Order: sequence, then structure tokens, then C-alpha cells
Amino acid sequence: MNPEAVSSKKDYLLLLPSLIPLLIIFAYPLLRGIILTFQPYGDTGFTFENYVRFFTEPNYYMTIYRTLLLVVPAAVLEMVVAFAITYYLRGRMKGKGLIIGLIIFPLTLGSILVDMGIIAFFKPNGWFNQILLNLGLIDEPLRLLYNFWGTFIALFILGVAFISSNLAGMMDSTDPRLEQAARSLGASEWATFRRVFFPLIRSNVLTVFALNLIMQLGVYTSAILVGNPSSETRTFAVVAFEEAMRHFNYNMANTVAMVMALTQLTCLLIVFWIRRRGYVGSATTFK
Amino acid sequence: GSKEGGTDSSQTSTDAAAELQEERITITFYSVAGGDEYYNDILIPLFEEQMSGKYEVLYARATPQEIISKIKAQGQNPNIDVVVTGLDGLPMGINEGVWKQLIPEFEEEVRFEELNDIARTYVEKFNGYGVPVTVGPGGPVLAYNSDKVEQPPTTFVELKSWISENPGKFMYAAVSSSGPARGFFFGLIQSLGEDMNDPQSLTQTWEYLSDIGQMIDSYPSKTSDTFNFLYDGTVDIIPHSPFWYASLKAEGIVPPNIQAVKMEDAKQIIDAHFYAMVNNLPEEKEKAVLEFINFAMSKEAQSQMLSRAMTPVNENVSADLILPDYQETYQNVLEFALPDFKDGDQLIIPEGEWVLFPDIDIINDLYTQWEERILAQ
Amino acid sequence: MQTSISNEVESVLQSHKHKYRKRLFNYLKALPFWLLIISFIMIILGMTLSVFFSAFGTEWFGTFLPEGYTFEWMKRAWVAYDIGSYYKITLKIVGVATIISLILSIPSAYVLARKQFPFKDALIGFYQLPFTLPELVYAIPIASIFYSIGLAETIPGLIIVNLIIGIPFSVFILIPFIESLDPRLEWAAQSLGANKWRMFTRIVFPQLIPGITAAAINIFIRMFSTFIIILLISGPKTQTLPVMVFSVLSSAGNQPPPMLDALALTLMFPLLLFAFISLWLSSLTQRRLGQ
Amino acid sequence: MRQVMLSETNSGVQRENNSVTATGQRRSGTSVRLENLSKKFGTTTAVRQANLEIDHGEFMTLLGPSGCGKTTILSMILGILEPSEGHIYFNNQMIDALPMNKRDVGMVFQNYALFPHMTVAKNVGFGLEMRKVPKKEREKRVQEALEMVQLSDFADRFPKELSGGQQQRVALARALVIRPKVLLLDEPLSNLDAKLRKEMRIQLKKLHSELKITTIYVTHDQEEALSLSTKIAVMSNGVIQQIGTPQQIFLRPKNYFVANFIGYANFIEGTLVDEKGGRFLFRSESGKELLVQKDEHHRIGQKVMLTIKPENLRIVDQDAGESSVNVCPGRILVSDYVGSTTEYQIKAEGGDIFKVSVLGLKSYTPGHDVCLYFDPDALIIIDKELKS
Amino acid sequence: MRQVMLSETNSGVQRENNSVTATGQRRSGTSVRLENLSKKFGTTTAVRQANLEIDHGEFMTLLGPSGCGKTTILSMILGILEPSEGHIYFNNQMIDALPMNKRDVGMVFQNYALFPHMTVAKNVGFGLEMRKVPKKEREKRVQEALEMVQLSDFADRFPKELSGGQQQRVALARALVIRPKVLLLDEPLSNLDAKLRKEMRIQLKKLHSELKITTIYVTHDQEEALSLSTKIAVMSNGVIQQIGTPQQIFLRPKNYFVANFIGYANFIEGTLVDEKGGRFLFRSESGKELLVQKDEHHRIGQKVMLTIKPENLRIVDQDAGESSVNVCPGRILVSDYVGSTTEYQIKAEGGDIFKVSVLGLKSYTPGHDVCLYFDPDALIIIDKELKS
Ligand SMILES: Nc1ncnc2c1ncn2[C@@H]1O[C@H](COP(=O)(O)OP(=O)(O)OP(=O)(O)O)[C@@H](O)[C@H]1O
Ligand SMILES: Nc1ncnc2c1ncn2[C@@H]1O[C@H](COP(=O)(O)OP(=O)(O)OP(=O)(O)O)[C@@H](O)[C@H]1O
Ligand SMILES: NCCCCNCCCN
Ligand SMILES: [Mg+2]
Ligand SMILES: [Mg+2]
Repeated sequence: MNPEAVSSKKDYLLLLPSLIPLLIIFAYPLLRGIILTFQPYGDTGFTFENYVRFFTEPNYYMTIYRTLLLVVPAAVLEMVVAFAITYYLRGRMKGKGLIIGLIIFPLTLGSILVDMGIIAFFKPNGWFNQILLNLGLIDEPLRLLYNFWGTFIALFILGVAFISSNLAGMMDSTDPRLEQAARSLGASEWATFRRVFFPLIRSNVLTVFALNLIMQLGVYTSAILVGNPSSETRTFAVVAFEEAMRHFNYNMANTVAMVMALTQLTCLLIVFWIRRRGYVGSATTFK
Repeated sequence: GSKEGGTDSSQTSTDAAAELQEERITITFYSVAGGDEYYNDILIPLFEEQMSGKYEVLYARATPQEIISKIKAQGQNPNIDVVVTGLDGLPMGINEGVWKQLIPEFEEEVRFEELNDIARTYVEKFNGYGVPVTVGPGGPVLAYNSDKVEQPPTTFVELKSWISENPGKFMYAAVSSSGPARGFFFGLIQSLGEDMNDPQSLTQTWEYLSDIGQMIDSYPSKTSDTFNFLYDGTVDIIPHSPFWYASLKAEGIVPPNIQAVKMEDAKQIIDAHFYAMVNNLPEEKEKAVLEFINFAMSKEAQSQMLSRAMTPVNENVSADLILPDYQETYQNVLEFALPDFKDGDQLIIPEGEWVLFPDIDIINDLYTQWEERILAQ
Repeated sequence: MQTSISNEVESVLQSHKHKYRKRLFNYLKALPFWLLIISFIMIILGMTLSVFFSAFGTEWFGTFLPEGYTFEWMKRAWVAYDIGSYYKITLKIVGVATIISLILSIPSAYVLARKQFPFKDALIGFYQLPFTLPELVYAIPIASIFYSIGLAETIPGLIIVNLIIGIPFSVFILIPFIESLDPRLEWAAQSLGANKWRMFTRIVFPQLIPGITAAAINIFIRMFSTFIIILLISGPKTQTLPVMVFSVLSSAGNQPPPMLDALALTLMFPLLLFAFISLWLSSLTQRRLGQ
Repeated sequence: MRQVMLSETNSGVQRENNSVTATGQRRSGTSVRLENLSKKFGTTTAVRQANLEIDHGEFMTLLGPSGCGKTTILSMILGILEPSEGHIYFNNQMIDALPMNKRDVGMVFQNYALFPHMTVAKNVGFGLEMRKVPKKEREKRVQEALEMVQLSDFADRFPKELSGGQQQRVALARALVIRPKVLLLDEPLSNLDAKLRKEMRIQLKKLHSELKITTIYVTHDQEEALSLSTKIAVMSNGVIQQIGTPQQIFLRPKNYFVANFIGYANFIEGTLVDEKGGRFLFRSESGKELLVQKDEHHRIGQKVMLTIKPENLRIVDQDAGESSVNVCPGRILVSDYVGSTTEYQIKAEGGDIFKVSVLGLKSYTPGHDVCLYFDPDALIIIDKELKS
Repeated sequence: MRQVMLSETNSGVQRENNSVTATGQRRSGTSVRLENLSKKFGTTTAVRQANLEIDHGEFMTLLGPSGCGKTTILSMILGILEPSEGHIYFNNQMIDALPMNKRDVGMVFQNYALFPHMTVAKNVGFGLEMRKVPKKEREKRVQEALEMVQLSDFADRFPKELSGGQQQRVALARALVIRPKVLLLDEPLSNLDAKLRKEMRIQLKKLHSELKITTIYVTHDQEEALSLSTKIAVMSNGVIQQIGTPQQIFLRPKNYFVANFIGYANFIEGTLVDEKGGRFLFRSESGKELLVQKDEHHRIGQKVMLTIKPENLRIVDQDAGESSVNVCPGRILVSDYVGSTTEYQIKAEGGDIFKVSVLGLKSYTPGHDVCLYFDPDALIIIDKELKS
């Protein structure tokens, strides 16, 4: 039995404490920002000129492709790795806290420090290359900085940390008896995982995935500091910042940001569409 | 306005001083050009002391773009009073209308008379919107690893052939975000005989850069990364700027095997800092800012810059005026300054060996072209 | 008799062999996971230590380890940039904003997780705009509003502006955690006389501690590193540490790189401290709750 | 043994503590009334037009097969589910809009719903805490409640460290300790062994007669229903079939469904053909004639069904000298020893198969010829409808 | 009725389908052996040194009060819990190291553990899918299994859309459909009503006699235990007290605990003083003398306890002409009608209170003077220990 609880309209008042501040300090300014995208540079009036420019000039529209090419594979890989790690670490285990702590540690560094660390660690003469060279795995240093891979690594490290910080708790939220039941019915570990464990946490996993993905679509710092912001890592945010900060063209900057928001929304909708096609709900036994 | 006018606060009793403490005037001072080691560490304490606590200077930093956005956001009640900015922020702010024109209106307060020649050129170039604080050579200079490079190239031609013999061993940072890279870039334009003020004409420059680009692994966005790569042996030659090099050497944080040479076939591109006053300040604030600039432009205050390897613009500065606390650093700076940039106990800009930066629009155009033609490859 | 004994022995031996084989098999299965975990941690440690060594090393040029170690850079950075006072003000702003954000967002997350209503997805979409859109889009309008109503450059103003990040982010993180709680326990609590508030504090909240911890850590970190908007509405006295540090780093001139590394490292400590305290508190309560 | 006779008038059933009459008014307790209550889940109708009055201090049992809607009714009373139709009244006040925690209804959930993050003592004390009972008293009452369910030693355990039955007892203690105005119990003893269940039952009975809490009880155990309830409602497929005292239900089931559900395993279809000595004469379709107690709901000429419980059908030896009225020869087909009784299937003359249950062990073997005696007082006339 | 006599030799209990002897070897099925099996949770010992042999195709029931360790034993056999000590053998092969899914053990969990994200049909078909049974056959078998538990119409529902009893039946179908070598059932029928439970029992019985799956069954229902099991193990506090056929357990409980647990409510302490007519003469502490059936485990002079079930104690009228052997006068204290029987408490001469259970309705009222007849064949001698 899982009846939908008797709902009282009053419960919706609980949305207000968070909605009201957001409407005042976010939605209203945002609206002003959106209006800017329909105004010509430094002028008033109404125009689609900014959007037309975005979708006709490669400097702008290529950002969609470049950002997605960089972020989507990274986000998928991050999910796989973070999932594998937290899945393996679920349950009670000695030293688990420490390991999880270390894995989500980059989150506490923030992207600037992570970028500094990446430069120091992955630079041609850094430890990473020195170790691989000494092990004889490579003949010359790998070029991992100031290009696609630099930003990819930064996204990867922060993404794995972020996803892990969210998954760590969720991994323990399923009722172990469900897995035991599956095993007793003859399911191998893999089948148990695929047919029982994963479907149960799938909806949460997808939520976290969506969250991480849309956040990383806004990658800026790492695209500048360890990427190549002129080509491979020329993401939405790079162009938006450039418009605002170099050309003081807030109209175009906001237009780029709006397109980015639409891209994020599209990704979100896709993920949520996938999510809704599976089981969403409590991972405990119903009795 | 104050009724007493010229009352000297230093003569008041301790009680009165305590009272004055209450009504101290705050000057909010932002640097968007770096230079903490001078503005924050030397100038501000000196000023506050000289004024016997009449003023309190709040110091903070930002990038030019940020500060201009901030000033614009503040609208009619600015909380920022004076800004020290580089060659990018000054024209930007002029375009955005955030600075107040200081010269000729306040010629006297800002000691226009005491400025040297280069500084005066800049005053002219920017219609007196900013008061030059320091002007100095910005390169081209090469720093190299003397263990690896016996004969450092001193011309761009030599450099190119060295690079092709040593692929991957030369590096410069993104020109849009690095001073030494700019020195290198504008030096190159000169050496090839092209006109840096005509951004559409630089065919040879782009050719040169894209040729050596084949042998350059990456373009860091931060200058300090190129320094580190030089120090740790990843690369052997990078562009530098003469006094920055000297001050780093003076700090003792550059390994001894790193040396520098001046590029001979280009003039030094002149970098500068300016004091800029924010528009629409209340009268009282405006007065305070002018008093601050007035002090900052004095030969006493300007002389201290030498110890930070910055070249002052006040013609009357002298090494003798450097306070004892900073004498030792100054000696270190002198020791490591390249021969072309010192004369006895003075830091100098080689006579006639300098050129000014182009206008901001041209610069932006060049940066964009560099990014599209070189970085994006 | 003898055969039965030897059978016994054999079967015991057999089972030991099985046990070892099983154990070996388990180790083999675990190997890829451990490789993954260890590589990832090695990278993180490597990155961190690289920065650490450069901040605490006397000279470190191309060798595997620095020549020696010193606190000099850290001390210099600490004094030169008055880190202590920035710590205080930053922790005040971000700490208070974290708590307020959680308080304001937990009820909403609860409604969003438990109730079905029209346009729910759209509302969730709205909630996630602030932390995904570039700050730039709304930062400048917000700054002008804050300046015009006098909230800019004040502590309350900075706290309020942080809520833009804190509220939506914690709502978003909390939703899946709440969804996976068993609603029947909430009914049980209410039938036992708990009003909504007590049902929430006594039943939902304790079970939600892992989620709240995750949210707290995440929003603290995110607010701590919020840059553009804070910069635009902060004054020299009411700046947060990261704004100051990033400004220094991005306008770096003659400061020695190790000192800048040391300066950057100061950003790490409050976050680390907060993360560890949160995790510790969470595991403490978890243990007390017997989970 | 021969004196054990079935007659309704004489069956002045003795109950230890529970002398509340079905309609008796009491000071304490709340009356509950369901009015046309329905609940649909999508296309399934879990409860259909239920009307039920539960008086102050009454102990009402919902009986019915799995999935008939018992839990659904409790959930609506508790306030978890919103009725699709109809209303619920406490003391004649409609409570549709009353929030759950204001209803003062205690419930033992079928799945226990123990708080996983609280110890047993904390779980049990939760309701008291909500009622702001002072700590001292709370501890005392928790202690008492735990003693009642025999779990005093488990006060500091967490639910997941308990066995299924122990969890169930904690759930019971948690609901009882708050002494709510209305108590809902959904199979609260289903996971306990016979002995413990009996003890719990006695405790429940004692508590109920002391506190007169209006109680609605779901069980699948007839013995429980009989020994505890003041009234029983039998449900089938979401519809309430019959409401009455245990005696009424067990002695006078209204229709086939109720009779069958509560254990009347033998059914004979036929007609009431005559009246004889104050009794009806019934003729089955196969022509057998039986005398049966008269009742006011049926009349001569009506097509009806007779039913009798296996334990009321008596086996008499063929050669026994009993009067041949209501006696019918037959042969043992199957005999099955279950616990304290033996169950036989006996094929009677005419081909009907009857189930007979005899207390104790020994018995007849299959093939044995016997006679069946249909005690007229134990034969019940029921309506024909609802034989599906 | 008078012919119903209790004598072990004569109680050739008839069982319908289940003629497997306790030790009978079968082709199919797996034997299970527990050897010194213990399980500790921290300081609690849930199972202590259990030794149990369950033969091929046997139907073993674990009986015992709530929390005695039944689920823990099943969990260890299933492989969820690792024994703290001891070993488990399937067909004499130690399986300690065998992974759960290789054990081919089906289990109905006490809390069902249905997969919330799968429909009923998917839940039931899961095990078959894991065994790579072709789709066609799988669907057929799922359909059959659902019919067996009477849930064919619910194939496409999700667990949360089912009632408690329906969920339990799904769990049962899910475990049965894979026809495992060993079947573990943890109170699989506890939430079903009497009728349905009986039907399910018949299905289980049929399935077991067809497939000869070795089954370990936990129930709190004696009737179930009796009608299904070929062997019963009675547990208390983690310790197995007695193992035997249902008849052995119910007719010859070994000690106080077992007797008490399975419903021998009357106990008399005393000594075997003599032998008389092939029977022991027993003298109780209050001096009452009773004849009791002789058994080989006890000898004259021994201090023992006698026990008799309430339904085997017979009430005879004081004026009845029965021989006064084993008859004792008393007075009705309490009479309680529970379902098909009436339970009396009778104070006998000497002060002992006896519980008597009489089938059917009517009865004696409290205060009535009666005589109790202790049938020598129904009196059981048990060991004195373990009366706690
Ligand atoms: N995880 C655990 N930690 C501590 N004690 C436990 C744990 N699991 C079970 N126990 C204890 O072990 C004993 C045996 O538990 P088990 O579940 O086997 O009982 P059971 O015989 O199945 O009882 P029931 O009929 O009530 O289900 C119980 O007293 C229980 O409290
Ligand atoms: N959420 C739901 N969605 C659809 N059908 C439901 C839902 N909950 C219950 N039902 C159906 O409603 C009917 C009544 O369910 P309810 O739980 O009230 O039965 P019950 O009488 O308590 O049975 P049991 O004795 O087996 O617990 C069942 O047929 C069940 O399948
Ligand atoms: N969280 C984003 C921090 C962005 C820092 N940007 C620094 C830009 C300096 N101009
Ligand atoms: Mg139910
Ligand atoms: Mg159990």
C-alpha cells in the first residue's frame, strides 16, 4: 500500500520561503537581463538582431557544438567513474569516510585551485609525466594542458567529486533485502545490479547526472586557465564573458547566456524524459 | 567645505586627534593593475602617516572590466573613489564614461609639472583622464635557461631559428592576458617593420607567429605559468619584461641558472599605470582623492617605487629618497636589472628605445586576431 | 569410521580451498575498483601536494621534491593580505547564508519531492536556473538594485545575495534524498500526534541528515566561490576571501609565485574545515541514529 | 458432552471482561461513522459505498479476504487516503478536513512503519512526546507498554535489530501507549506464534475494557475476531456484507459469502417445504429432508440454502440408536489430522460431500460407513445470492 | 463421540498426499544439514549450536516464539548472513563458500522484499529470467504461479498497488515458480485469511508432493505445521529443543517448553510412584493420583511433570456414572466462547486450575460444579527441566 497522502493546499505554502527571495533577488534582475537580449547593443528598442547574430556567426554558434563536445563526454565519464567508486564503497566499510572525503575533496578546492593543481601536477615536468616517463609507459611528456584535455581533466575531477558527494549517501538507501531476494532467485551479482539495484537508484542517479551536466555546461574558469579558450574550449561562458568584459556588450553577453540556458534546459528535459521512463520512488520495500 | 581651511591637523592635541579619528575621511582605492607591493605595502601607509590619520585608505583589487562594471552598477552614489589602472582599463573607462578628466582642471594638484616626457605623452594621448604613475619598458626581453642555452637569441630572426632547432622549448602566454607576451608581440611587429597601429596589415607577423606556433606546445593564460615552466626545465626560453625580471631575481625566487637578454631589434613597448578618479564624487571625496594623488605623485612617494622595480614618472625622484627600509631591496633590483636598463644607481628606460601602446580598439582587434589566427590553431 | 573421518577432513579442506578461491576471486573483482579509486585519489593528492610543496617549499625547480620546506610564504601572505580578517568575514557571510538557505529550502524541497502538481517540472527548472546560468546575466542588474537600495557593501546584503546560489542548489540536491524516504513513517508519526513541524523535525530531518550534509557542503562551497556577483556588490571592507584572492591572482605582478600559491591555499582551509565538520557531524548523528 | 447443545437462546455466551453491549453508550471513547465511503484507485474500486457505525468504546473487527479493502478503510479513517466519495464522522463531527495529527487515531500499520532511526523505547515514546507527556511519566508508560508486549529487554535496540514478530510488537506498543481516541489495528498479531498471540489478545482485551478506546481491528484470525470484538463487519470485494455481533455473524451468517468465509463449509440447496414442531422442514434438491430451526427472515416455499459448520456436524455410528430424524448415512472418504482436531470428508447418501471436524485424535479410517447427524439447531438458513 | 479415544498406537494419522517418511530417500531434492550452526549479533546470540538434518524432499517446519532465531537460520541457509560458527551442507557438500545465486534456494521473505520497480508478473518471472527460461515458457509458468496464488488479474500491477496479503502471495509465487532445490518460507501465509490460507496450504502441499522440493517453513500456525510438515523443529531462544515428526512433537513433547508452546496448557508436577495395569501411577504434589500411559523414557521413582491439552481434558457431570479413576471434581471459574470451541477454567480439588476446551457452543456457566476426567492415554509425561 502506498496511498498518495491526503494533500492539503496549505502544504504548498512551504514553497514560499524559498520562492519569494528567489523571485525578488533573482527572477526580477534576470528578467532585466533577458530584456537586454532583445535590445541592440547599448540601445533601447526591440530586436532579434542578437539572436540572429548568434545563429549566423560561427564564432557564436560553434560554442554550442564545442561546449557539448567537451562537456557531454566528460559528464558521462564522470558519472561512470563516480558511480563505480561509490557503488564499490557502499555499505559499512573501514576507512570509507576517509576515502569519500578524499574523493570529494576537490570540491572544497573550487575550480581555480583545482586548475592550479592540474597545472602543477600535469605539466610536462610535473609528477604525472615524470612518473609515467620513469615507468617507461611514455617516451615524451603527454600534452595535457592548455588544450581540450586540460579542461576535460578539470571537469572530470570536479565532476567526479560532485557526483560522488551526492551518490555516496544514496547508494545506501536501497533495502538490501531486495538485492538478497534477487540473488536468491538466481541472479548473478551483475544481474542483481542491472535488474534490481540500478533501476532502484536510477532516478536519483539521473537527477545528479542532470545537475552535474548542466553545471558543467557553464564551464568558464577551467576553460580559460587550463584549456584553449580560443578553440577547443571556447564554451558558452567564455564567449559570454568576452562579450561582457572585453566589449562591454551586455546585450550579446546575455544572448549567449540565454542560448546556454536553453541548451541546459534541453539537456535537462532529455535527462528527465529518460528518467520518467523508469521507476521513480522509494527504494525501500513496500509491504 | 571646512571653515578652518588650512588648519594643520598634525598640530592638534591628542584629544582632538581622537576626535578626528571619528570623522576620518575614507578613500576607497582600487588597483586594477596589480602592484600591491607598492600601492598597498608602501604608498598607503606612508600617506596615512603623513596625513596624521586624517584619511583612511581602503584598498582592494579587481580587473579593469570588473571595476568598470562595478562603477557602472553603483550609478549615482559611487563607493569607489580612485583607481590605479593600466593601459587597458584607462581607455575602457574613458569609453564607458566612468573617469573624471583631471588635467588640465587639476593640473596643480596632480603635479603635472613634475612629469617626465613619456608620462606627458600619455597624458596627451588620453586627454588628461588619468595621471601616469609609472611608465616602464614592457619588453621584448627574453629569459632563458643558461644551462641549456649558451647563445641566447637577441633578434627575432635568431629566435625563430633557435625555436626550429629546439621545438617545444619556447613558450609565451596568451597575449591578451600577459604583459611579457605583449612586449614580445609588439616587439615582433616592429622588428618585421610592420605597423602596429594598422591591425589589418600584419601579414608577416602572423606568418612568423604561426610558423613558430608549429613548435610551441601551448599558450598558458597566465604569465606566471610560463615562468614556472622555464624554472622547472619544461621550456628554455620565454618572453619577459625587464623590471619584472629584475624584481623577481631580487626576491630570490628565480633559480640562478635563469638569465635574461634584451631583444635588440625592437624598441621597448611602454607599459604604464594611471591614477583615475571616478566621476560624480561628492565634493569632499573629490578633495580627498586629489590630496591623495597629490601625495602619491610627490617625489618622496614616487621614489619608493624604485625598490619595487617600477619606474617613477616624477622627474625629481632619486634613489636617495628611498626610505631605509627599502634600500636593500633596491640594491638587489639594481644588481639584477639588465645593463641597458640602469644607469648608475638609477633605473632607466633606454633613451629613444621605446614606443607607446596603440589605442585600445586596435589592441582589442590585435588580441582577437591573435586568438583566432594563432591560439585557435 | 576411518573413511568417514577422512571424508570429513577432505570436505573441510575442500571448503577451505573454496573459501580461498572465493576470496581470491573477490580480490580480483575488487581490483578494477581499487585501481580506479587509488588512481583518482593519487591525482587529487598529487595536485594538492604539488601546490602545497610549491607554497611550502624553499626552492622547487624541476626536481621531484623541493629542496627544503618553509612557512615563510604562508606567513608573508597571511600578513600581507590580512587573511585572518577575511576568514572571519567570509565565514560569517557564507556560514549564515548556508544556514538560512537550508532553512528556507528544506520545506520547499519536501513539497517538490512529495507532491505532484501541475508545472512542477517547470518550477524545478526555475530553481535550477540561478546556479547554472552564468552569474553575469543577473549579476549586474542585481548589483545596481543592491546599490540603489543601500544593501550593497553590507554584510546582510552579501548574505542575501548568496541565497541566490544557496536556495536553489540545496533544493535541487535535497529532492532525490527526500524522494527515497519511506512516506509511511511520516504517516505513522502524524497518526501518533505529531504535527507537520514535529513530524518533520523528528522523522524526516534525522533521516535526511546525509542529504542535508551533502547540500550544506555543496552550497557552502558554491557560495564560498561565488565570484562575480560578490565582487560587484562588495566593498574593500566587506569582501569575501575568494574575491580578494582571485583579484590578487588575476592581477598578479611582482609577488613571488610561492606566496601566491600560499595565498591560494588559504582558500582551501575553511572549505576543508567545513567539509570535515559536516561529514563528521553527519556520521556522528548517523551512528547515533543507528543507520 | 451430550449436553452441549446449540441453541441461540441458550448460548448466553460468557465473556470475561467485555460486557459492553453493542449499542451501549460510554463516557469515554469516540464514535466513528462511515457514510457512503468509497475509494477508487484508478479503475479499481477498493472500497464501495461503505456504511459503518462504530459506537463509543466499541471493538469493531473488519473481516474479509485478502485485498477486500480493509487496509483502505483504515487508511481513510487515519487520514492517509482521501475518500473518493463519502464522509467520515467522529462523534458525529465530519472530520474530512481534520489533519492527521488532530484526529487522535492510533494505528498499527500492516508493515509496522517503525522509525528506523529511533530505538524501540524512542519509537514507543514518540506519541507521548508529541503529547508533551513529562519525561518521568513517559518513561514509565513506555516501560509498561514494553512489558505488555514482552520487550522490556529490547528498549535500546533499533528496529532493524529485531525479528519480524518483535517489530510487530513494538508497533503495537507504540500505538497503544498513547491511548488514542480511536485505535486502528491492521493485523497486529499476524506474525506472532499462537501462545504469544493469545497473551497479546488478553492484554488488548484488558486494555480495551479498561480504557474503552474505540477500536477497529483487522484480522484474519476468527478466534481473535470472536474473542475480542463487540462487533464484526464482514467485507468482500470492497463491499460490507454483514455487520453484527460475533454471535450474529457466526451463528447467523446472512449469505453464502459470509457463511463460507467464517467457516461454514457445508452447503445444501433446497426449499423450505413445511413447518413441523416449531421448525421448518427443508427439502434438498437431492430430496433429503431436514428439520431446521425456524427464523423470522424466511418463510415456507422459499428457495434457500442450509449451512452447517464441520464441527457441528456429528458423526454417529450407523448402529447407534439415535432418532433417525436429521440423520443420514455416509462413508468416510478422507480423514486428516490437523492439530487438535481430525477433519473428515464424508460422502452422504445422494452424493453430497460433507466436511466434518472432530475434536481430539482418534477416528474412523477412510471407507468406514457412518451416519451424519444434522443438529437442527446448528443448521442455518441463509440467502441464496452471492454464491459465486 | 465417545469412541474418540486417544491412544498413540491407534492414532494412525491419515495424511492425504504426504506419505513421505521422515527419513525416506527421494530421487529429487537436496538434503540440508546444519552443523553446530551459531549466529551472534554483537552480544546477542540469535542461534546457538543448531544441528539439523533435513532430508531430500522433506518438509521441515521451524516452530518457536517470536525472536527465537527462525529467520536467522533461514538467512544463513540462504546466504544473507554468514554463520558465526558451524557449517551448512547441501547434499553433504559444505556450501559456506557458495555464492547466494548458486545455491538455488528460493525464499519468501518475512517482509516479502518485492521489487518495487517491477510489476507483479515481472517480479514472479524474475527468477525464471535469471535461469534463462525461454519467454514463452516463462510467461506460461508465471501465469500458472499467479493462478495458484489467485492473482492472475494483478499481473500488471506494481507492488505498491497491492494489499498486504496480495503482496505476500506475490512473494510466495515468486519463490515457488523457480522450483528451487531448497525452498525457505518465512511465515508465507501470515497475512492471509483462514480460507485463503487453507487453499494456499493445499497448493503448497500439492506442489511439494509433486516436486519434492526440500522445504524449510516458518510458521506460527500449528495447524499449518501439522498439515504440511514431515518434520518439525521446535526452537526457543536460539536453541533447538526438539526435532521430530508432527506426531512426535504434538503427542510426545519432550519438555516443558515444547509442551507449553504447542498448547499443552495444563501441567502437574509430581512423582511416578508405581506401576498399575501396564500404566504408571503418578502422584502429584497435592496428592492426587493419576494413571498415565507408560513410556520407556521414564521409570518409577522419577520426579516428572504431567501435561494434558485443554481439548483432551474432559468435563463429565458430577453425577455421571463413569469410573472414578482419573476423575477429579472441580468448579467452573470462567467460560469463554472462542469461535468453534468454548474454553473453561476449572478449579479442581486441591486448588490446581485446569484449562479445558470443548468443541461447539454451549456449556456450563461459572460456578457450576463438574468433574474432570484425565484420559490416561492423553496424559503425557515430560521432563521437568526448562520450566522457566
Ligand atoms: N541485526 C541484528 N542485530 C541484533 N540482534 C538481532 C539482529 N537481527 C536479529 N536479532 C535478534 O536475534 C533474535 C532472532 O531473530 P530472528 O529474526 O531470527 O527471530 P525469528 O525467530 O525469525 O522471530 P519472528 O518470528 O518474530 O520473526 C531476535 O531476538 C532478534 O532481536
Ligand atoms: N495504490 C493502489 N493502487 C491500486 N490499487 C490498490 C492500491 N492500493 C490498494 N489497491 C487495491 O485495493 C484493494 C484493497 O486493498 P487493501 O489494502 O485495502 O486490502 P486489504 O483488505 O487490506 O487486504 P490484505 O488483507 O491482503 O491486507 C486491493 O485489491 C488492492 O490491490
Ligand atoms: N567561480 C568562478 C570564479 C571565477 C573567477 N574568475 C576570476 C576572473 C578574474 N578576472
Ligand atoms: Mg491490508
Ligand atoms: Mg522472523
